[in-house]
Amino acid sequence: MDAIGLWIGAFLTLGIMSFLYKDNPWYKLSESIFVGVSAGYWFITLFWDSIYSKFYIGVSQEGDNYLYVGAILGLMMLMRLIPKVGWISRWPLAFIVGAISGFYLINYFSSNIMRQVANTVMPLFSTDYGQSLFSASVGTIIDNILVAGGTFAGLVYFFFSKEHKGAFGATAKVGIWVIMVTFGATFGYTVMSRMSLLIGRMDFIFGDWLGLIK
Amino acid sequence: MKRQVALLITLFIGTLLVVSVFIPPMESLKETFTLFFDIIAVFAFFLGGGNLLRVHLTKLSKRKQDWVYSIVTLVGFTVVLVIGLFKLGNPGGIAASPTAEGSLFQTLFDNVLVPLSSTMYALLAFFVASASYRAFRAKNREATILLIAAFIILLGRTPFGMMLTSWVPNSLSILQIPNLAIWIMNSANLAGQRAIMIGIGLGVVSMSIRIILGIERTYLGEEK
Amino acid sequence: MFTPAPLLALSSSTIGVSISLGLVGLGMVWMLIRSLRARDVDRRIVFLFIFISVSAPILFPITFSETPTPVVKKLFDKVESLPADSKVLISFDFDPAMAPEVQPMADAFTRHCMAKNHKVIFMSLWATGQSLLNQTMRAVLVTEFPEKRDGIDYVELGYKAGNEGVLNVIVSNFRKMFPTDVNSIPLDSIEIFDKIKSCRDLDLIISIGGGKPGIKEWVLFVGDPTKTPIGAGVAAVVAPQLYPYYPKQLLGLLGGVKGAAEYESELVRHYPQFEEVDKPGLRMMGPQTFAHVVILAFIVLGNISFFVSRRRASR
Amino acid sequence: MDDQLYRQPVFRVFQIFLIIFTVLAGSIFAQDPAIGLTDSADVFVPAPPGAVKATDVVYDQGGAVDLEWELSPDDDGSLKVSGYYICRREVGGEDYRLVDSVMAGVRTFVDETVEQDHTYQYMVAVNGDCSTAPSEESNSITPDMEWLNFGLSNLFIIGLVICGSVIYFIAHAKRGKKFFIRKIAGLEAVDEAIGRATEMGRPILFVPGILDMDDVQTIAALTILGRVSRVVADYDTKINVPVSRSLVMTAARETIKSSYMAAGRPDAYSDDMAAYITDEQFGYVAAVDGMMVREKPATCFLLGAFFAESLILAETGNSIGAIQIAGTARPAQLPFFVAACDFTLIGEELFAASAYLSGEPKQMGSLKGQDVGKAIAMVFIVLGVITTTLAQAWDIGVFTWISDLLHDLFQVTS
Repeated sequence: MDAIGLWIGAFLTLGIMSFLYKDNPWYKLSESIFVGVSAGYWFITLFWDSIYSKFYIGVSQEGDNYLYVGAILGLMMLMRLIPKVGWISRWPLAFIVGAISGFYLINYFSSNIMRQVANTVMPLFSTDYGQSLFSASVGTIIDNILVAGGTFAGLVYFFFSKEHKGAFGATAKVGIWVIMVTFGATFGYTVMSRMSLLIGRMDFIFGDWLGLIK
Repeated sequence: MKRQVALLITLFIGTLLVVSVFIPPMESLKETFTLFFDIIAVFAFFLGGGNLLRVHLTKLSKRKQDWVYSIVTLVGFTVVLVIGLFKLGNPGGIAASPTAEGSLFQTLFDNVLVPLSSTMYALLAFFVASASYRAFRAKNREATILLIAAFIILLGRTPFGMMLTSWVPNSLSILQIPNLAIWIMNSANLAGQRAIMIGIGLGVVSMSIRIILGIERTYLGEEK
Repeated sequence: MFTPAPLLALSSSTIGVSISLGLVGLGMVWMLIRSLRARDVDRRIVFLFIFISVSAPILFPITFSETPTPVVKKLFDKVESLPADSKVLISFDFDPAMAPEVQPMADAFTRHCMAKNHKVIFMSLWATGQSLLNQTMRAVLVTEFPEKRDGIDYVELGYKAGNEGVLNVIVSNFRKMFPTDVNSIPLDSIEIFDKIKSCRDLDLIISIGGGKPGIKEWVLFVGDPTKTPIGAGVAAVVAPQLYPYYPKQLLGLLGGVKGAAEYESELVRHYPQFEEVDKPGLRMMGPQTFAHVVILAFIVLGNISFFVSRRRASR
Repeated sequence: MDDQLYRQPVFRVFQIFLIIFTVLAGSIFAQDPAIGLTDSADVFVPAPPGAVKATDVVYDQGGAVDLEWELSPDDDGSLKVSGYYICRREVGGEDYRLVDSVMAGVRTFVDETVEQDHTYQYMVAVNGDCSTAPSEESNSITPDMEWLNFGLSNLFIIGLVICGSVIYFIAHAKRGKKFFIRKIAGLEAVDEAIGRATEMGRPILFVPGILDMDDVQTIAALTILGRVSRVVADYDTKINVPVSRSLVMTAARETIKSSYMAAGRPDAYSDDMAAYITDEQFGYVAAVDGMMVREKPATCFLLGAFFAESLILAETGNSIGAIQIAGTARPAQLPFFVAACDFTLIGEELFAASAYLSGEPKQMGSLKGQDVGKAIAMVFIVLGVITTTLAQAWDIGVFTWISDLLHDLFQVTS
């Protein structure tokens, strides 16, 4: 069984890789297998997990009857299949969008705005809030100034309602530079993880499959 | 009218969730909605999966280009569904979790999906290379900054970064490329990250408000 | 950071490497000439280079030694300093695609916790994390620590759907989300959970992942409200965006293979018994380095051809 | 030095042994009070811990009590105290029952097993049960539920200010006030990009990210899809929206359909425009990649939540020479879009896009509003940094006061 699995794995791996050269039947085959199997896999996982474990068990054993509301909304969704009452599927949609908007409004507010501002409000000459003056090394002090200034400039860049001209424009320019450094850094940092994935596959091909690595 | 109801639902639920944060008795509301969402999502799959079948069956019946591959997709899809729903070849039988060790379902995952998805992911390594060859060119000041930052970080991730600058005295160790790389990650990178994060926060807040107030309603249909 | 000294601690036959590197080198020269003529090369050639520079060091291994960066050291020291029997939760929030990069971390964490006799709770927020969790269990726990008993030294809660939802619940009550462990043994009859009601009762949470839900969610929904220390092992790609959380909201961070390699070498330094076990992190650093050099070369070449062509244009 | 000793494996073993012993001892004598009472000389009984203070955990559903006590004098790390055993009783009810225990050296505990509106008393004992060296009884406490979480009042206030400003400017715009909004390159290019596809007679590819409707970025992507498909409908171009979630498919169809109706061409709409592929991230990517190289779209929109696939899609799109307009709020993926696409909407711009494209004054107003929010944040940052620094330099009351105020203002407790 394992041997077969191994060969299937190798076949599919090379199939996907072949796309790098150009689109071809081998890739198309792997692709269609991928789509079909994965779609099924996800449905099954979701089904057992949400409908069975959460809904069925919840209703039948824990007696969480409120879960029926979810089911009803789900059924409303299916109403699309009947053209006459299809419009009703908008209600669960409205429900979801509303819920998510409300949820994220607060969530992003506290995590992305409040907390980040709080983290930026730092004494420039100390390692942390409440630390004694000049507890920080020169390097840290420079960092503090850079971070505070950079954050400020970055925010200026995002201003929509003001023309980027004059001093304001200059700050905005600095802002986009800071952001570009961020991007460059992220990119450079990422290369490593991308490579490791390829290495993982090569390990599989050379090691597990061809057995070239002892 | 139908649409008014929808907008009211959005308004009501949205406000409710915002308020609930400040009212301890309503704390569990979030969980409830998460549960609801998961359930709805599964129902919705009948539409999605149904559409998948429809698309490929029509392709098949109309003998459109590449119809052969549609067969593969259809077979794969149905086979997995059957195996998963009736838990065929699952040592634990119908009671066990579908992903139980040694179940046919799990084997399928390990031997088909794992290689496929990890290979697809691995393609990135190649694309990263082609992108850095093609796109990392000092076309303008922004591009140059991006390029330099990336270059330093990359160098810092290799032993050569250290070798190239090992002559730098330790008093100036910050100029040694690996330290420089870490420094960039912690200072400029941090600033950029924060600016972006705060910006995103405001973007989300403002969009959510637009949606809750029903000003943004494209997703609900704009019949006039 | 690297120490140049043991840089060329070559393990096995260097010939293969040197040949393939020779190839890459020659290719580079050829590309350089093209670039000087301002002629870009087809992306497939770029692909080929990457392929060679990665597979060569795999076939003929080379390893470098690592010294941990502070952000890694901090997490290691935390695990090291916790008293025995501390309760550590390790969450496998990743999928096979991410596995080559982060699974080594998972294994390292597991080894470390087991060596320190911590009580470990395994779970996953990703449907696909379950089988990878089983892998670590099989490869590390069962084989290397046969004496450790399920339910007493460790427990496997497995996967629960619901993303942040799961966290929203377990932050106040495990049993509500996980009435039983993965083998459907009720939590109340599992020794480890005698003293655990919610995430508040944990001494350390380690989330391994790189997507959503992942570290960010753990920090926002669990770490911040409960003040439980959170450590993370992530794909290098997400590490930068987690820096804003370090060190205040995030105790420590392993970024990519390098992070894994650093943790592994630190682990071996403290626990020589792990000298022999496979250390994929360290093993992968060889190909990593070569690939990086090649990419650096590409950036340079790309710019050469760009400037040459621009000069041509201006003429 | 002590640290060194502490690390000795021998010491470890000894220590573990000692813990096991004490716990065993404790439990044995618990079972058999006779022995426990008679010769306690054999078993060292540590001094009891000091007074226990019980306080209700505020801003909860009334399900928790905070406990705090003074350590037993014998708890000096010498392991004479193996741990503290929290005991609870309902006033006027049963006698003390063991609730939970904590390690030695711990002086606080949160009891989350209490019920609202019952009155409890606590005491803390050591080594195994409620009878070994118990502390004095605590004050009686009745956990109750608060109706408002004042712990978040700062969140509430700032939230009110910023959301308020957004709403204010929306209302302001309703009354016909026009606001200047700077050009956003990526969005200026939308019409042109669609036009290009029309001329070339090639389709348009719109990828709304890979997350489900429970992510704001997906919703943002759909709002943009609304605007885009409106233009597409006018130009009468072909648009493909492959999605990786069923719900998103439904929503996308709803969106496109309505745009076509708004454009007065419902006949031209077909459900095939938005098709579900698979939930699996890379399965979806594989399919979309295939689509790209086979159908050769002239324009690709990559908007929404993207993960690793961002670059795979962007590079493939680039290799077929498509104009690419990308955008996401995931900082980790932005660099790849910036590198490989023609235009990139960075974070906030993604959420602003649909408002910008709509051109409706109300929507523009909201943008103005969020700018005000930004201004507020910036003012706080500057003010905060300055005052905190000064407060540290010279301890001048007013600075300290302001900096502390700001600090508390932005600290989010839960």
